[in-house]
Amino acid sequence: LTGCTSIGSVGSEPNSTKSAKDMVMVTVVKAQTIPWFQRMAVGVKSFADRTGIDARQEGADDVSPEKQVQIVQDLIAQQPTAITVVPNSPEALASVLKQARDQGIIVVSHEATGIENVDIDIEAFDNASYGSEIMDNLAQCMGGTGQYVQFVGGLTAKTHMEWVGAAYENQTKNFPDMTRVETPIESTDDQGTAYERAKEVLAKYPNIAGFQGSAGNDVPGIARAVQEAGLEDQVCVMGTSIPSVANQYLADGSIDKIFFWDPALAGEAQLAIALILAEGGTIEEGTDLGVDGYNSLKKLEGYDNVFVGAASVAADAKTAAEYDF
Amino acid sequence: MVVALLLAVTLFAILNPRVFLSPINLQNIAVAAPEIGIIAIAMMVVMLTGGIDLSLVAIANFSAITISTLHTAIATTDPDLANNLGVVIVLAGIAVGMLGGAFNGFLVSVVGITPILATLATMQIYNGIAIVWTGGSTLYGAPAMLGAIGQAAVANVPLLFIIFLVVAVLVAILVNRTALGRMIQLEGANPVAAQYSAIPRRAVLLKTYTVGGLLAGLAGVLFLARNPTASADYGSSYVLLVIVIAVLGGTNPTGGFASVFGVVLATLTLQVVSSGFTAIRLSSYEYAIAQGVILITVMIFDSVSSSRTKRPKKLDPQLPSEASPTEAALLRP
Amino acid sequence: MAALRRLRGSNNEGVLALVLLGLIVAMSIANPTFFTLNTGFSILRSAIVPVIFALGVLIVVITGGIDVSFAAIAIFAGYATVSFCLNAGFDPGLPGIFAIAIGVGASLGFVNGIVIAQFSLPTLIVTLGTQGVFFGAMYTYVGASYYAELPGSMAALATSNLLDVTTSSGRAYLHLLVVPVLLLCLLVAWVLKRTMFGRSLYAMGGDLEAARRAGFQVKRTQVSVYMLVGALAAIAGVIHIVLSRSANPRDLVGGELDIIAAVVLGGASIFGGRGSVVGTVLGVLLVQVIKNSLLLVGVPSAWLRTAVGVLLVLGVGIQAIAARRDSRRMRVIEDLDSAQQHEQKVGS
Amino acid sequence: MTTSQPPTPFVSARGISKSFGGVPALVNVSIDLIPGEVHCLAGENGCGKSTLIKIISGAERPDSGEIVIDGVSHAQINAHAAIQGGIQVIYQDFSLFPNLTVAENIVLTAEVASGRRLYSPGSVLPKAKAILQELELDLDLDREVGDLSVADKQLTAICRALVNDARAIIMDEPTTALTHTEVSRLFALVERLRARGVALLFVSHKLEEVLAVSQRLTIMRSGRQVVSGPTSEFDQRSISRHMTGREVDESRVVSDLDLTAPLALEVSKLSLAGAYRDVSFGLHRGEILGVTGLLGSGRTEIAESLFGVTPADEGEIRVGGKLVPIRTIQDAVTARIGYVPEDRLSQGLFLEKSIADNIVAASLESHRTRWGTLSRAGIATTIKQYFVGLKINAPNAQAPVRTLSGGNAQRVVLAKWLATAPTVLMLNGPTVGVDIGSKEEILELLRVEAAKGMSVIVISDDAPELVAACHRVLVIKQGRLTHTLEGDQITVDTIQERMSA
Ligand SMILES: Nc1ncnc2c1ncn2[C@@H]1O[C@H](COP(=O)(O)OP(=O)(O)OP(=O)(O)O)[C@@H](O)[C@H]1O
Ligand SMILES: Nc1ncnc2c1ncn2[C@@H]1O[C@H](COP(=O)(O)OP(=O)(O)OP(=O)(O)O)[C@@H](O)[C@H]1O
Ligand SMILES: [Mg+2]
Ligand SMILES: [Mg+2]
Repeated sequence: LTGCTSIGSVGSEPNSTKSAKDMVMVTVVKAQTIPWFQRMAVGVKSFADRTGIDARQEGADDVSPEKQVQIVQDLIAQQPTAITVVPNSPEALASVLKQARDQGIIVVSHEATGIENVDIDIEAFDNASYGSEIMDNLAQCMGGTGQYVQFVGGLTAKTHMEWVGAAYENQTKNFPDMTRVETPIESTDDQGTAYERAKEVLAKYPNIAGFQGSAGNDVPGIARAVQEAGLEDQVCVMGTSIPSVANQYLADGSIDKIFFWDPALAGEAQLAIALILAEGGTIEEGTDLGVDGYNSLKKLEGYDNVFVGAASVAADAKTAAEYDF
Repeated sequence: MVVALLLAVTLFAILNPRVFLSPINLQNIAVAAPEIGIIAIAMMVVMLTGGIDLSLVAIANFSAITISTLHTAIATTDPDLANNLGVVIVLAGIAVGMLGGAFNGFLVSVVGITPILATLATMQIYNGIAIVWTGGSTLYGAPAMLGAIGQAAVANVPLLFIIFLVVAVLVAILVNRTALGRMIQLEGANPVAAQYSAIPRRAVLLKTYTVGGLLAGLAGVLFLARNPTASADYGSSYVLLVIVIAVLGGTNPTGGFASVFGVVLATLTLQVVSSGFTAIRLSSYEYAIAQGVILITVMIFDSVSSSRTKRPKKLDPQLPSEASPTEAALLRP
Repeated sequence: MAALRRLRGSNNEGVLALVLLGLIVAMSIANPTFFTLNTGFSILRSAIVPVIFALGVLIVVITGGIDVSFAAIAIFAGYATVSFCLNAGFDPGLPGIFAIAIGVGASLGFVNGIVIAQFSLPTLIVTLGTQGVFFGAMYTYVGASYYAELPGSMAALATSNLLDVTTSSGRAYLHLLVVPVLLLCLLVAWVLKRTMFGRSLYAMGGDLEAARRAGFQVKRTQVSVYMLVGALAAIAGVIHIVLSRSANPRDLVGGELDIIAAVVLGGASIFGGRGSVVGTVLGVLLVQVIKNSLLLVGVPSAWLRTAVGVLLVLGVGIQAIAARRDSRRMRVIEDLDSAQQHEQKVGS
Repeated sequence: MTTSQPPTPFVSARGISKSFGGVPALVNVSIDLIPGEVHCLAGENGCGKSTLIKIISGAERPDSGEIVIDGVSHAQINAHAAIQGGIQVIYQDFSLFPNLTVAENIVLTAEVASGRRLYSPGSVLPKAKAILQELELDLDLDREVGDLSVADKQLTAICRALVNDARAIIMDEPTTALTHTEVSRLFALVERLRARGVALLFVSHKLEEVLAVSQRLTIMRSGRQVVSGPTSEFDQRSISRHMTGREVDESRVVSDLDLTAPLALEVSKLSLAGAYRDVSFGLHRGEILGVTGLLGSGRTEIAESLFGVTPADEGEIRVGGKLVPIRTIQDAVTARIGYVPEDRLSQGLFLEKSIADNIVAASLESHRTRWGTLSRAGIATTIKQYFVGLKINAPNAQAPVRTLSGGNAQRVVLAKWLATAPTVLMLNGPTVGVDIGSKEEILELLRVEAAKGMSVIVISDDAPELVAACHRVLVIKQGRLTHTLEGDQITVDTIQERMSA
């Protein structure tokens, strides 16, 4: 068939090496409406100020994969130098990222280990060891014994499932006296839902001693339930969150420890990688991005384009107060 | 709607011609429109009876998951067989969609549950089963044929878009040129009079929702064609958006009136506005505002202009014209 | 017979109450922990915000409309108020906060009302449009950041309980805010039953043109209805923020359909003209019981969504079948009655 | 009493014109409502009577002209102002609230007009009871209006207009669904109101009513005022002439019935609990059979059972000699039974759909092509056949049925059933609210179809109509078939006597 063509075969022009002034980079996040990514925008802005590159952040108004696909797809037409992306669903993005790369656009991803069709995926840390670390802390807090549950933002949220998976594995191996009493519970990344579910758990398991949260909204929601039941000291609550959200609960002990990495730095790191690639450089074991926590990248085993930093932070009431986000 | 589409295209073409008019952008619009457009058409068909179907997106995902699972199951033993059976697997997915639609139809017509409630519930059910089935993770894998369809284009027009147009024409024929289509319209226009006109209400509703499910199943196939992955949660923002599109396209929310052609135009318009907004660097919040403003403006415009000119055209009374404007528009070359 | 009919209620409230009761019994059997004060209070607390929303939705549904913008209005009003107070650095106290929020909510409702009444547009579609507008406007013009600290008066209210009971199964709290919600329910019920405004809503839902011809100020009433819904939503928005002890602009939006489902479950007709506060409250409670106790009675968390859907189908299915059988039976009975009456009349 | 100068009207409409989408519905119409006088408005379907009434009551806006109330001129008024000014209307479509009780429907308008803010069910009930007593009606005040029969709805609408101390009462065809007992009660009340000095405007297609009740008469044709004057100057014949512009004949015209013709329909021992019992009759091919009875006698239920709406509990139905169980409407239609329902607007028509769509609504299956699609040519032929054949008066077949007047709308319903080529066609109140000219044409149409072999059942309490068209008339009383009138027995007097005896 003579008329047959294929998508993406139209109008691509090679992306010749440009100077920083001519470069355009866009960071596409899960949703602009989440505090986490509002913090990331700070990093993007500081990167732009620092380098003079036209870097900006885009994202939908909620965490739907299809909206993100749409945004990336629309961006391709603008021919930016690079797109960095924090995917809602790495799988759903794969084919549109391929189109972007076919157009000569550099693609860097974050929080998406194993994603296809990107130049580099940069992680703040290794998901498995992060999940495992949370469990070490939780187990220590619980004295290595008792019942606990795990919350995830969504049962379809890949990283969350990896964290709780690694944590569970760690627990079964190293803390046999602890028992996970439910399969991971879905909070839909909503504090209210996390709160309701936590209350159910408290009612159903009067002896519950630990909660592990994954989405930023999980631990504050859980903490409210724990606080109301007056169990701040009996129950250990730990998981990912950011200091500004968790501070008030850390203060009274309803949250015991939070784990996070600075989204602003992660944002900057993604763009720094894009810049290196755009200038013709490569990313290797030990590369220094000039961003705190990403001073010596490590290559993640089993993947050829995933690099991890050492940017995870664990904070209790005292240390969390030192952060301004 | 034609006016709105032209207006949108002109506006963005002027504001940022380099990006907006680039072939790749136009092609992107044509690739993104079909999946949502087909769901919107499904919504339109259901709204024609005065109903609504909130479970369409869930059905589409269900269909995609079915196809992906079947494919993977066969491919692990015999990859060639899986690709050879591609058509069968895809049909199985569409059949699952029809089944989902038929269950909606059963709840609405036989049990007698208000459509908005019945499909709100089935949305959760289909969605929930999909989550249990997939364990929440995203499934990879689809018949190679689908990937090929997703990538193919005829004279730079993506095949997906052509499929969309073909589906639109078929549905237009169904709605305007078949007994079932007319019955669907009449049922929506006045259910009591439909009953007294011996229109088999139950059968009509059952078939309507089944057609809706079939189209949603087809949308699921398009999901896979665009991207060979299936998940329970894809497209949740489409649930309400397709209502907006259907109504923008001239569907009467109380039933009885709709235009497939209008829905196609409305899909394209929103797609154009969305990529136009990205092209001129406006945020997604501003797009949310724009979408609402467009919807309301079009509705106001329609209501004002129709109250001024609501008059049957003076045709020759001896020769009652049969073709509705929709048909005429669709049949025009 | 008549007594039975009265018990069942004009909108099948009785059937609903039975379904709710049956569910509670079933859940208590599945897990005795369910049947505790703790769970009861906790479900009541979780119903606070939905009930207020549902009252607003009920009012609209009675007039024959549907509103899906109330959640956007609620969060807009609540969040804007908190944001204003925090940025201006002053705490106007609870009455002040509610007053500001209600003002904002009613203004947004006014936008809905004026568009709907002036151009006689379908309400679902208009509010679907304004929902996006309000939501986008909040992010674009009010702000997007998460406030972890609330103005002092709100923070204090957050932890105020009406009852604090220590039982064998632990401490049970009944939040203070159930009181204003109860008052709101009584107020709305009174307005619907005992004021001309309330009756005009039913009349409009029955037949809009007939209402116009009967001299009701149809447009004015429509505008008032949407302002009222806006105000109720604003109250719910503030209460939601108080209860969650943080102001998150992403909250609430997305749960609209569940509320509408609860209201229709409560016997309100989606076509207008029917609905009661009692039914609505029962509907909300039923949905809350379903949503917030499945885990407790042992449904695996992966199955939660499915279970909610199945129970919803059962709930509305029973309602629908009861309503239909009922209408069939009633017809025949009334026919007999009238035939007898006729006989008497002719005989006399 | 010095009656040298004409009495001052309470309400006048002066020089009213109104057009819908460019089609004039009223052209320069003027009318006076004088206290203590009944003014009748007569004219064919669609001549603009209801439109004029809606303009006076503020439900529609005139294009030009003025409404004068108590000497104060208004370019237009709204419904609220009209009611407060003391104008009450019984609309042709009743304009009741189906979801509210009879009591509420009766009192709500008055409560609105009074400007009260609170509503107390207890205090309004006596008002509703009082009006029921005055009219000697027994309506169940607690029942929802939506569950009522058409007749009871009409009675409710009448009560509502009368419960107010109105100074002008406008009645748009208030008697269409009433039997003559109820009509005479209404007329007695009209006399009392008149004596009280109320100004009345009355619309009816039943000319004997017009002559009986009114003092002044205005006749309209095609939106124009043809003649106005004291009723005493008119008789039925002259009214018909003014209305139609030609001579109208309402005498009995029936063909000889071939009693050896096979029975098209046999009904034996049909019963439905609470509605009717032991009904048996036969219907010959080509026969027009009248079925009459008082309100609530069960005649509508019998028809609806034959049509499968409410299937009978017991008994047999044979069509063309074959036993057919009729459980659903589809069964009835398969057996080639058609039914023109009582409530034309809600049961018979798709108001927003075009005339064309309505005509083919019941015969879609028979317009199928081999491909499963609809045959466009076949449909066009059918539509043309009936649109032209039934003289449906509209700009074209694409006009929405909503814009049609009563008589034309009824022709559309008829067309819908004729298009299914039924062997038995049942019509419930076929000429309710239909003007003289159209009525004659519709009856003629039935005669023609009957002559071609269709069997017709006409359910009606309009005795002259039954006399004019029916071969036999069945009288139903309290659910039982009490009399079968044939040949010379069929006169207006016998029918009315047997109905109420
Ligand atoms: N179908 C219609 N076609 C044309 N005009 C109409 C129609 N219905 C109403 N109107 C006119 O629109 C105007 C406003 O209508 P409506 O009766 O809703 O107002 P209202 O609520 O009575 O107003 P107000 O509050 O000013 O008294 C009135 O003047 C009325 O005559
Ligand atoms: N809302 C409307 N839109 C368009 N045309 C209308 C409308 N209402 C009435 N008409 C047209 O105006 C004309 C007058 O109608 P109207 O209802 O006043 O007649 P009528 O004399 O009351 O007839 P009938 O005796 O059948 O009740 C008719 O031709 C009708 O089709
Ligand atoms: Mg603790
Ligand atoms: Mg009329």
